[in-house]
Amino acid sequence: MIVDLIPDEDQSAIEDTIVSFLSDMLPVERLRDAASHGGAAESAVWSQLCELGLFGLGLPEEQGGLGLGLPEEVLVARALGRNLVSPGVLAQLCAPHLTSDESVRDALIAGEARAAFAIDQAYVLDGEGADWIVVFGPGGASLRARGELTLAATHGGLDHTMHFERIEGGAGNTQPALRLEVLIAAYLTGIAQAATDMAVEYAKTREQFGQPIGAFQAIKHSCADMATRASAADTQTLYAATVFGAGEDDAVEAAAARTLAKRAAFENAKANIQTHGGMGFTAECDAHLFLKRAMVMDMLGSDSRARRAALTATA
Amino acid sequence: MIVDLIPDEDQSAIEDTIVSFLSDMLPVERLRDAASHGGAAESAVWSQLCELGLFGLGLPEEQGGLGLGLPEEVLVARALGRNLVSPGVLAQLCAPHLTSDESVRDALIAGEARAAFAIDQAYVLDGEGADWIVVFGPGGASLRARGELTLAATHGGLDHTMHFERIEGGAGNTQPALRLEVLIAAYLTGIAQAATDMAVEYAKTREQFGQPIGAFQAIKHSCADMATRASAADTQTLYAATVFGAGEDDAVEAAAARTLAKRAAFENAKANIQTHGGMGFTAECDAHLFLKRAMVMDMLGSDSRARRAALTATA
Amino acid sequence: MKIVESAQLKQFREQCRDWLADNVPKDRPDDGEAMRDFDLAWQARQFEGGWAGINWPTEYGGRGASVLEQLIWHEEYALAGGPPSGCMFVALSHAGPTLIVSGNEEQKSRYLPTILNGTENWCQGFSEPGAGSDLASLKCKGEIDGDDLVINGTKIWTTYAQHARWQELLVRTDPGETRHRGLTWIIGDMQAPGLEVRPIRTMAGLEHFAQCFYDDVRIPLKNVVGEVNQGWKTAMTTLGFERGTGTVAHQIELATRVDRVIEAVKSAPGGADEAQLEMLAVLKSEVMALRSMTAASISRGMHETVPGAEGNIVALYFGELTRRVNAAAFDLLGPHSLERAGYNYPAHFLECFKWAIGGGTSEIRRNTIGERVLGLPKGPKAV
Amino acid sequence: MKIVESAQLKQFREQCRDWLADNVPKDRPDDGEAMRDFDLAWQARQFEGGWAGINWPTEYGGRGASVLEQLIWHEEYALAGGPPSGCMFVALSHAGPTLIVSGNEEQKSRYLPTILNGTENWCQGFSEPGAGSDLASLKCKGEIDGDDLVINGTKIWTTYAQHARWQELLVRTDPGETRHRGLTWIIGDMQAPGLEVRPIRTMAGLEHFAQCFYDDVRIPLKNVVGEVNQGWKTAMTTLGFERGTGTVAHQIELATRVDRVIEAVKSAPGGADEAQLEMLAVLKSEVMALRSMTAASISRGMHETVPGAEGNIVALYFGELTRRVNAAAFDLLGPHSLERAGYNYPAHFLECFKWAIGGGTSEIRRNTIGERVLGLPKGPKAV
Repeated sequence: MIVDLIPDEDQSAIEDTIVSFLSDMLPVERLRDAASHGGAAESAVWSQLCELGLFGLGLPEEQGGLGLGLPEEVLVARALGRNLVSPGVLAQLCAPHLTSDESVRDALIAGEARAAFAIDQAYVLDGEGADWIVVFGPGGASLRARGELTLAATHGGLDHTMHFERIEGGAGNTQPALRLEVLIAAYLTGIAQAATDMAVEYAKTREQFGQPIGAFQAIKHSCADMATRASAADTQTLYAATVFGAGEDDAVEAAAARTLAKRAAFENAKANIQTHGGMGFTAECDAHLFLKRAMVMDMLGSDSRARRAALTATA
Repeated sequence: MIVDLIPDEDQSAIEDTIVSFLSDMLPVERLRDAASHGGAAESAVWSQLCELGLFGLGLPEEQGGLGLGLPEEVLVARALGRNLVSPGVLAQLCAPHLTSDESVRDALIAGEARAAFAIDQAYVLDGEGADWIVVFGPGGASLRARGELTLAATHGGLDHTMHFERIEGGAGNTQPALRLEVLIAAYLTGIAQAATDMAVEYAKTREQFGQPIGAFQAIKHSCADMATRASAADTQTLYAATVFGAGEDDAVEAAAARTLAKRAAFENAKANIQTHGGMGFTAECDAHLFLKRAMVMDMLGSDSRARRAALTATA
Repeated sequence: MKIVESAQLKQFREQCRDWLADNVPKDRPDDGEAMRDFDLAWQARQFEGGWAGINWPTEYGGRGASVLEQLIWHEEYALAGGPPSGCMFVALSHAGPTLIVSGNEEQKSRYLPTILNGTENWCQGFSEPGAGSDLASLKCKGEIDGDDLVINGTKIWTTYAQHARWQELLVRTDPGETRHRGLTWIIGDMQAPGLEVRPIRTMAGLEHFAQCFYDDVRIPLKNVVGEVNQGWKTAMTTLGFERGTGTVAHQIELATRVDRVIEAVKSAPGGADEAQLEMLAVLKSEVMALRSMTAASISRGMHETVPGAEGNIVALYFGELTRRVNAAAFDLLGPHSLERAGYNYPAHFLECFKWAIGGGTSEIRRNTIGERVLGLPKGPKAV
Repeated sequence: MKIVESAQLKQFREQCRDWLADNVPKDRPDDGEAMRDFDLAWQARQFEGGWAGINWPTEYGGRGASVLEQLIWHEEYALAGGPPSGCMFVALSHAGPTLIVSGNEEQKSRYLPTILNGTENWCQGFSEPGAGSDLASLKCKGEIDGDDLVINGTKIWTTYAQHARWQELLVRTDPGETRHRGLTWIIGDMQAPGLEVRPIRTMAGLEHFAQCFYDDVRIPLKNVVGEVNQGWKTAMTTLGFERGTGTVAHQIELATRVDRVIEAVKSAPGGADEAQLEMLAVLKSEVMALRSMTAASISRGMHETVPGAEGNIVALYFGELTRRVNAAAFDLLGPHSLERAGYNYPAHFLECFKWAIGGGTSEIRRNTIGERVLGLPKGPKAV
């Protein structure tokens, strides 16, 4: 299938708007302050976020959406990943697709009702104040009222900038979640890109042995590999989004996007820490935030076994 | 278990003898001449090879051997691998361990009867003139008279310096072949080491951009990784040989040695080709011989599934 | 980001598919004169069918296809099992385009038609021993003597030189200059006296490369393309011509190979091994990424006039991936893949190393990505 | 190549095992003063038991164990779940050995006993901001003023500085010299006025490092170990002391972790996934290789007097492997490993990054292996 993978003017405008908003209101640096953790920074700008009109982006106009599609949502999800925005915002983007109840959908699109993600039978992420939880199970995802779930407090998780609540019980009835898979891949791709940018920037400015460390092949080639991994994940995610629902095998396209995005996010986050040397190992440096977030977000949705089955089913 | 992994004086003497013999009589360069292929070069010096007394090295004196053990055999196998000696010579080292028939054993130790390897249900390697074939099967290995087997000619195989005959049928009764596994690991380790040495030597002498290419981190770090992989494979193979039969789990030790030696041989052979750039891609350069030989030798004995089972059985 | 296959393009696709189904030749010889004859005959047949020079402007006899049409052509070509352009590759993808951009009218009318109709093929003469990936350190010398340039020196890694009629030759004409300066791009005559071509056997056992030795080889000055001592500029102009559509065939072939191994592993006696399937699932996602990266590269080509250095990312990815795919095929298919019979896995595996070595090693590509895509400093300086 | 565990060594092993079984303390705090107190108390207990300074000569109060005995001790220590030496590490493994080799009698008698009995601990003061892996570019300054050296500057990545009593401090005393010349090794007093210690929080959330700021900190010249301006020589003498036995504990801990994950994967509901087992089989073979490499390194130590640069190979291998093992543990154990409860996988995974960064990054180690083990040229020069 012949596709044009370059965003058109309208798509670029949407991306520019969200990128610029996040850069102003939710820069990664906000997470140095514990008061911004657990989705608090996002809650503080919630009304402005809603005004951007993100949450109905991919829904048909007759359902109260903007009538656009997964490509536009993917550009948003990627931007959210780049800025390590609370997964609740991504959940809010996904949630309206998971309900046929008009009033619930309208409330989610308007941002009057709040959504959050849960990792299958494990944790609700940044779920304080959420009304609806996107719960994954083997068959896909479903939207559950927070009140229906049994939740318990925890001592926190790997990513200390997120709020973890333990969840008992499973997903209930689920519906196919391939769209969510592509969006999670986009978020992970954003992490991979941001980690690359951060490493490249540091490699240009940090000097050792009398020159920028980026002049050394060990660092230069590591950066080149980061860019290559990010490019593979990104183009595949954009491709999957662009052909979504148009007759290609969405399950295979989504599984490829997730597989590549996971690896790009993990490897690039690690390489970014390594590029920063000792600094990268400290809590003061933002490098570790990308690794932690990637590891948590990858627990959402499909696991490697499911993706393997999809990728080797149709050969 | 506390071991000393440095060869003692006697062991060093054995190793020095075989290394020096191979360096004089069977240097890798011999394979540039097709007349040396298929074990022909080895046949030409067979009587001198036999005089070195290699083939009874690890057998008890009452069985006509020298009463030494697997450590000494491993040093020999590693040297054979370094010089890409025909697998028939390694088979000759293994074969006496696989028979309880005294006259067969004596003939093999003396080199009056010749042995060769067969890949399970596939090919006999350099088997022209062999009397006995070491045939692998799922349960281990067995020694079969060449005349018992149904063999067919082929158009040659991946490694053009070897002679391939297709073999029909399976291994018959087998006996445990853990000793052979360690020896194959040693041969592969020899390949990994020789490929490292060749790459390092080239990196010191070949100039580009006005300096030896080994000054560049891309090449330098690749060489460091080659040395590290070879070291891991080598020390594990020596360890497995040293503790063999002394109460450790030989199956696990051998599987680890094979797993590491395979990877070291493959990756180092590829890196050696890459280090040589365009030259490495030509038939004139010996670099490719190490890759081809590694790929063929790795088909002998256990496969990754069997090794996986061993390595994860006892945790 | 949208699907762009229009009704018109669909019709073009049908047209390609039909013609290819009827015309694609089978059983290309692996090597030698027979291979050259096969490649030229196939070019002639494409010329007769109106498909020659798919990306060449119509004014020079090409098909003048749009980028999307080129992409469709290459996709259908690969799916139909079309053979590699082989001995015609340099003429079609590099020498011809260079002449179109930088040649004078006489050169264009002399050399372009015989490329398209498959009567004359070309080889490249850029790399030299010792220069390797460092093209700017070329030493092969050209001295002006009357109306001729007299060539002395050697060129190496010349693909199919022993089968070529002409050569795009880059020589140093100003010995006082270094690096990119003082080079001249000239149309070399492979039948000129004083030129000796020695084939190079690759580790796969094939003679796809050669070394050329020039001993007072005289080439008329009218064969200079562009200006004397401005050869680097001439060589660089071709870069904008290739839109990445040419790699589609390699990408589809690689994807097909992964699918074939998946099938083989799944039908193995004793059942599929999940560990092998996992390795293949990752490779499958990577060949899909290669397809998407190629699509993105072509998309960029539709929006930009001069391609950036991003092409190095796709080239690096392909060079490393093809080796992994072929190595995995070996590992997973077991001993029978060792034999040089049927689908010749040994030759395919060994040949594929060229993608991470030829035309810039993976190491050089990583340098280029670091410096030209990411803006990292050159270097390092002495320590 | 032989098994060397004699009856005598077996007896020694029993002795270690018995004492450790009765004495190893549990539940070491992760951080803070409580951790320091725990580490010193454990040192004191080992002193009382006659096990302090296992590798120190008996004339300085150590156990004076042979290399093989040290190895056995560390093996049994790890198998008994002995805690890391933690706040005592620098004193036992670096500062003490340096004093033994290069200190004068007064220094030895003052500082060695309080290390062994666990009353005083040390930290290191080598690395500086901006110097990173480039130790020879140190800038922290020491000026002679009467009987004192006056220190100004800063040191970073000082493990447990906030908990230490003394510091091995390397300062530049000859400002006219560069690189390895003009440095002095001095016993720093962590209670001296003008010294400020700021803890550094790592990405695992722990404060195991600190930065030290020196503002006219006066240290008496009698604290200089070796000679003024010969500090590099003093620092280098310690290298020969460590025989690689100290890493045995890390290696055994890593092997145990792999076994634990294998068990977990095999007992997963729905059965073990062969792809996961394959990944673990490879990791298992790698931790076994780490054991064998350590054994080889110790074997070399029994035959050679000064260790070569080969130690960098083991260090590189360990640094990369520990990260892979911990990452795999995460990936394979599923969501519940995310929580900071029970066995704190998050903290363990994140802390393990230090092995590929601290004390020489993997990149620096590859340089060293290339140059000092393989003999490749330094460089590259400017291009």
